[in-house]
Amino acid sequence: MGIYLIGTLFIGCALFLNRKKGLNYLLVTTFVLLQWGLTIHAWLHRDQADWVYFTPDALAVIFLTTLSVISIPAIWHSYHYFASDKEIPRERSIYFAAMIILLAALSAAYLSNHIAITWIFVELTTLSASSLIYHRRNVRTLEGTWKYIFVCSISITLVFIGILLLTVAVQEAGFSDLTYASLTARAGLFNTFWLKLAFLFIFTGFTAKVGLVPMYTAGIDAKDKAPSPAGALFSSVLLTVGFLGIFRVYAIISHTEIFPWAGRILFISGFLSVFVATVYMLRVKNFKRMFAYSSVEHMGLVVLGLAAGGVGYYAAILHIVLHSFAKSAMFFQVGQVYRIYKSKSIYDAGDYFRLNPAGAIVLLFGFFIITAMPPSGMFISEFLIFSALFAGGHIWLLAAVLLLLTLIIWSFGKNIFKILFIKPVGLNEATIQKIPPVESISQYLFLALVIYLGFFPPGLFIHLIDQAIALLPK
Amino acid sequence: MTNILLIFFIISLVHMGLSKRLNTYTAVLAFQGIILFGVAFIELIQINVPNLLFVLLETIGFKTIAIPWFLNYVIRRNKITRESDPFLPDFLSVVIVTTIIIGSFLLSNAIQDTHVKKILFVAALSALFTGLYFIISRKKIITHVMGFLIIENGVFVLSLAVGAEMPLLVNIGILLDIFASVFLLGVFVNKIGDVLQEQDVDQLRNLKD
Amino acid sequence: MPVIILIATFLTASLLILVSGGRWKGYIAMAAVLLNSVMSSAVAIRALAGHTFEEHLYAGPVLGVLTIRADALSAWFILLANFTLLTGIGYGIRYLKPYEGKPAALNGHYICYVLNHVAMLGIFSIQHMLGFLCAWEIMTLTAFLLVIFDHEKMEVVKAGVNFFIQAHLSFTFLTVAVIWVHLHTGSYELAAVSTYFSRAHPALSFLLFLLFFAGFGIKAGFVPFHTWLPYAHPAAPAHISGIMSGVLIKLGIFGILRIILLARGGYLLIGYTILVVSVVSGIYGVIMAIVQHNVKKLLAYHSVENIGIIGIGIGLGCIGLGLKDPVLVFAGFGGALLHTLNHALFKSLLFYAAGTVYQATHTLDIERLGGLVKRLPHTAVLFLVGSLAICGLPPFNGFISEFVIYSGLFHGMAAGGETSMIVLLAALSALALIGGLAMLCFTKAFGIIFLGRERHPLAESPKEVLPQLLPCYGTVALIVAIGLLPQLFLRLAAPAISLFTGGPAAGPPGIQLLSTLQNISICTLCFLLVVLILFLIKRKVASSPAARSSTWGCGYVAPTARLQYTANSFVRPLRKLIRPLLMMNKSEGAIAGIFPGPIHSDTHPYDKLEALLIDRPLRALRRLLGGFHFLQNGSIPAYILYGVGFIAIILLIPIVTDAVTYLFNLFKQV
Amino acid sequence: MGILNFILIIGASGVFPGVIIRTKSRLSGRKGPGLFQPLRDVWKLLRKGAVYSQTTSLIFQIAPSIYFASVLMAIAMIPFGSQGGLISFNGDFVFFAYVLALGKFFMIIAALDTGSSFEGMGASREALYSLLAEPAFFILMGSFALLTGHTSFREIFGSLHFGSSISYAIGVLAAFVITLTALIENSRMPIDDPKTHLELTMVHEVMILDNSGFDLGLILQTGHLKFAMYGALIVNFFLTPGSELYYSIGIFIVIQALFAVAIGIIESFMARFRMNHNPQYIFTLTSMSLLIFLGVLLLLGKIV
Repeated sequence: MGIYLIGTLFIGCALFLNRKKGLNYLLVTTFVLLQWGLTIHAWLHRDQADWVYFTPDALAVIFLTTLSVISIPAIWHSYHYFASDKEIPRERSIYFAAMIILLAALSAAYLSNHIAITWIFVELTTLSASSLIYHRRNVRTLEGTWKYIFVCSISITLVFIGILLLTVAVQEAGFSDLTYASLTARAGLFNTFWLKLAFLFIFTGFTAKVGLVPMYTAGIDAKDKAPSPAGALFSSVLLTVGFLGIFRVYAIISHTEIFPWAGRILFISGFLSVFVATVYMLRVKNFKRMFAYSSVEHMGLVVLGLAAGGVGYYAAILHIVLHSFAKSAMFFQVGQVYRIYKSKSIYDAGDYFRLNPAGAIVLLFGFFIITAMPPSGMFISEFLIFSALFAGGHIWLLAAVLLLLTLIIWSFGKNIFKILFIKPVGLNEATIQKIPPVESISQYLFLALVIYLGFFPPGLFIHLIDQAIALLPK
Repeated sequence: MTNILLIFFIISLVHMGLSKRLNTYTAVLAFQGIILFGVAFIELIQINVPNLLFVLLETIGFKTIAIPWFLNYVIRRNKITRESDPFLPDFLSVVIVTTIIIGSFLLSNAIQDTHVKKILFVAALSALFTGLYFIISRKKIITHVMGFLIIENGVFVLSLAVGAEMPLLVNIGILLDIFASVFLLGVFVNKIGDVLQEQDVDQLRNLKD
Repeated sequence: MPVIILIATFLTASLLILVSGGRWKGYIAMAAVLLNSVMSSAVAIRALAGHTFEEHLYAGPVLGVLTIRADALSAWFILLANFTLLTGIGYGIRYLKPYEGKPAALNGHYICYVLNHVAMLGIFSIQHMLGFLCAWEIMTLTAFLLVIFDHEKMEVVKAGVNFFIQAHLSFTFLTVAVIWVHLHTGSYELAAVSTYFSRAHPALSFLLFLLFFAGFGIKAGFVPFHTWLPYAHPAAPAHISGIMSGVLIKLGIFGILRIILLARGGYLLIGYTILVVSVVSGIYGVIMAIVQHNVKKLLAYHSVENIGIIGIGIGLGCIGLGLKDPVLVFAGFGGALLHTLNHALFKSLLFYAAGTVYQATHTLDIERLGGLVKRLPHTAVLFLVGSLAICGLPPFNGFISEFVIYSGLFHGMAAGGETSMIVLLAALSALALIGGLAMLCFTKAFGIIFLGRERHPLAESPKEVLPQLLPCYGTVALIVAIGLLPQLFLRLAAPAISLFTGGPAAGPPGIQLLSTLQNISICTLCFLLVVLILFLIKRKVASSPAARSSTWGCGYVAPTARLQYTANSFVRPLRKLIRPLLMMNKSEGAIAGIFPGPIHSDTHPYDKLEALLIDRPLRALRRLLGGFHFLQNGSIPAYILYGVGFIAIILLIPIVTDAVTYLFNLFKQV
Repeated sequence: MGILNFILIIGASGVFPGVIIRTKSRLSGRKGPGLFQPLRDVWKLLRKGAVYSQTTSLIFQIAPSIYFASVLMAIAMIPFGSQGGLISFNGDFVFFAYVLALGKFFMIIAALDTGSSFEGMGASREALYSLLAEPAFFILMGSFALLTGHTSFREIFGSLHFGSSISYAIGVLAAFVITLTALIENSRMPIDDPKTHLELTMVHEVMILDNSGFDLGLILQTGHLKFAMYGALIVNFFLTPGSELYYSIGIFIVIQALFAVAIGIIESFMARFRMNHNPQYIFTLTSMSLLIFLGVLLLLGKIV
């Protein structure tokens, strides 16, 4: 772990300092190796504290692996991203430095077993993410960055307040240890008043990362404005870190009598997220933002699953993992679309099927996968979430959610098919750059992976998830 | 002693509420830094030396000197007009700040809890909400940063109030994060200043659906 | 094992299609479909002979072991699907010849076609509900891709999306139903449905049935779930419209029949429900069909009507089950199954013919066509046969199924109690009315399209090619065969029907009905004989050779093609009668001046139910959601406020509720 | 046995139109042509050569024969009291109705085949009226099926027995319904005036403007056959089962004659309805047959 962090720091600085292309990519590759080293290490030393504050437990391992898998194509596509249009060495080096710091911060946040440490690294993700968003230096990205960093800072402060309130509870109970393990173990002893406050603040704070109502707002701009490989990271692994934070606190709460109350909060937030997603899916004409909103919708579903309990826990984690893969694939593809049309507006895009068949097929199947139509693996997770809701007796909620989802799919589909099939007005075919099908391979792999994990999950995977949700009451 | 300091602290909040000028704000922030140092010193007198040094660093070195200076630099660099033009008239804002303070007083009274120190709690909450109020009510971007800083002060006081003792390492991490975030905020204020003429949040309302 | 082969065939076929050259793709796909059909048909025929096919397939830890079972019911539908898909691709290869320039589109199309076939077979045979859902959705998605083949056109994609979303709606209904069943039985097997039905409270099980019915009904196109049909069919290529109308909507029928098989009791209520819905569908469908000017739209609405007729049969059968009257059951389900087959045959035939017309004239607007019988004699014959069949006129197959349903209805009149009596009478008169309306509709369609003089001159003289005609004539052969020898086909369907009656393959009611059909086939044969004799007589008697002259214009000697009676005016009297049911958007220029110039006037029929049940609610919903557009308003203070507000509200809610309850109690004490 | 009935109807069809015409001319104080004049006309036409419009296709030439054949088939199913017609099976009246419809279908498209505006008009009306008349017949038969518990002409009429007053009412109503149906199907007076000279107001006549020679003859003869056929149907209401043959034949002749005379009288004393009133009038058939249905329910004591 230590090696990892220090190594990352070193590589980051090195990247920041020198501008040579070859050297940059060399450093990045070494980082990837480091990342995988960490992952394997985590696999080998499950549940063994490392450097006091880091314990790779089941959930952490799942997310860490997801991260490591996604990081490779992310960097690869960044390479193509730079190759495709003019690259300024300085920007590139900053970009990569920020990216690997982001990845490292995420990994650390996954692994940390101490709530404050999690906080530190989550804050770090905000900072590194902001410089990724600002990569294209213009007014709009500046605005997006500003919003993201500011809203996230506030939200992270809220989380900190929550942690302080939690410590009140802890100290009243006569302890001072803030590791998740001890918190979970002693949850029953804490004063519920403080716990309530703490949970509320922490939850609200983390919604900014997960992209849930109430603080989903800045995340949309971030995903929109960041380069699409970074956008892929934001809408996949950056969400999971927020989810992780919420999940851990929820696990603590679940051993107290305010559990139902917390569940109700999740229900409210989840449903509102789906609702808001619907509102804007029907409205947005910028396809990158559209995907961002679809993430909001999916996170809403995940939280609903978490709140519904029962099989919903399993479904929630499965769903968020699958969503990470599917959505990052979509964002990689969106990058290609943008390269073709030089615009994110649905009105300018169109007839993609002819211009880039390989990519078009990704877009098409990705759409089917994202909207959880069989044979999408997400169908399984959504199905389980729905049955959890049904079993929980939230039938009206389920009906409402299904209605909203139908609306989402409707407008989502309209836009996607517009991009794929309808000829756009005033598109100058001469200027279009050909995109080699090779660049779509990663998406194919990811989509296939989603199906595989959904329908043929390896036993280890299931086992891990079960272990992760073992913290929660059945 | 603590109480007096905290009363000063709260008064400073009120003063911030009614003052118009940005450099007054920075001054007040510095002043708050000193107060916080005092409070922290009194509260944490019994704790070990490294922690003390750390607190000293944080309050004096960081809250009192570094940030105000940095803010002034930003203001000067971007030639930000001195007025903090709020959405609401100052009189109203004073009233609101006062109500916030009273409200937080009542709120913390509502908590029947022996563990937390009430007065600190009051200060913390009022700082928190005042900061939020600043962010919501002021037009200038720089004032948003200031609001954020007030919140941070509030959080600091809160941590004193709950007497949360974090391991040193953690503390440092937190401090660094806050510093970095403030720094980044400042940097971006500069950048915004480069691209936009007058620093108005209404300039930053293009990203919407 | 066959399942593996099916999938293998699909994979190899798609591979070959991808690599092969433009003109071979179609034949490869055809070969694949043929292979799959042969294999599945073999299974199906064995199943009809009484050897139910069954095999188990491990499909991963989530789905577990899939049971693939093909009983007589599945077999019937499998055979139907195979035949239609074969003719479909046989016709389609020629139809898609002009598109050979676009290999990508062709690849997608043919691969989807094969996959669609496989998925359909899966739907008929998979017994695991999750697996069923997957097959169902794969079928839908492929069908959607097939529909939007001609995707340069905006309206095609629009129609595609319409189909897509409604299909997804049906999928959602089914999903909820499956969740429901699984929750109460803990099993994903289809059999679990019946265990639930046998356990649960009648009201609940009826509710569940309604869920299933909604899900399958959307696919089948029962009113009011029919609105996607009139868009999807015109948008799709002719052969796809053919298989959609022939097979795809029958999947809904299959599902409903399956559920009825699994349902335990409560049949009377189910029967009445289905019957009422079907009667409405039948009449509404044909009425809407009459006012259409677009051939394919017209045919699409006729699918709604025929689904209604099938539904009447099913409802009748259910009532029979409720009344424990084997004759009724046999007639009802027998009629339904037969009509399913018949409709698949003549509707696909009609769509193919319409496709040929479109190829020849590049328009589907009836008003612009005319006199095609001289240009496309074969197509005219095909369309005529189709029309006669769809109107249920002897000696064609449509009559047979309708006759079976009729006899069931009459029997039921004699057998049932008051309620059933009145409902059945309603169904009876509805069926009669439908027959009459259909006749009006198809005299119009055939007469205006093929007869008279050409209303608009054709650019190039079209030609009919044998490979395109062959599958059509194959269909015709089957149509006539059923018309002349119905008893054979009813006997073929008997095993499937006996699943419902629960008796032997053809019990006493079956025997009786078979003998009746025997008579009918005799009658039809004599009828044909009489016609033949008359021709001979005519040959003999008509001494002097026939002279040719122009049509008698009642004294007017310079008739032009535009003087002919138009489709619009042909149906005008009826339209006037049923005005309240319709929604005719008429645009007409005003007459101005003493010598008014030419005035253009045209009418666009619009589906009133669609306006009421879909457009309006959707608009309302969008308005509601539109009210929340202020959320993402781009101002940071607002964003911060959301967070703080959220916390505040969550904190305040309990306080407020406490206060309210306190006050409430306070006032209660007073 | 059925063959006799068949022959009787054919024979009646020879005289029937003559009787009508004779009645009408008598009532309008003319002497009128001989009873067999219409038959002679048909015979003459049958031997004449035909003229076909260039617009027309094969449809136009085959339609009349199919029309004729369809009616022949229908006649073959008309029972004769308890003895069935040539053909009889369960639900034969469904076949009866549909085979007639087949003939009509062809006449309609034949009319459209000429591409004339007038004939299209007639075709449209014909289609509309027949579809409006359709349900009535089925409801009627349905009620009788309900009443007797049988589903074929022969059995139904075989087991029809009038006892109570309601049953007589039903019988009369039914006879009336069938009479009206006959008028509509043959497009006689209140619906359509065969003697009119303005094509715009014709229904049946305008459809066959272009037919000539053999075809026209067939069509005319088919009309006559139809009359006789419906007459025979009515006769069946009055044939009490189990009576001797000569007796029934007598009844047959008398009733057919009365039917013809009645039509003659109607035609000479009624004016044709306005075209746009016809639908309402035709629809009354349905309501009447519903009345019959209710009567049957009463009879069976299903409703009290």
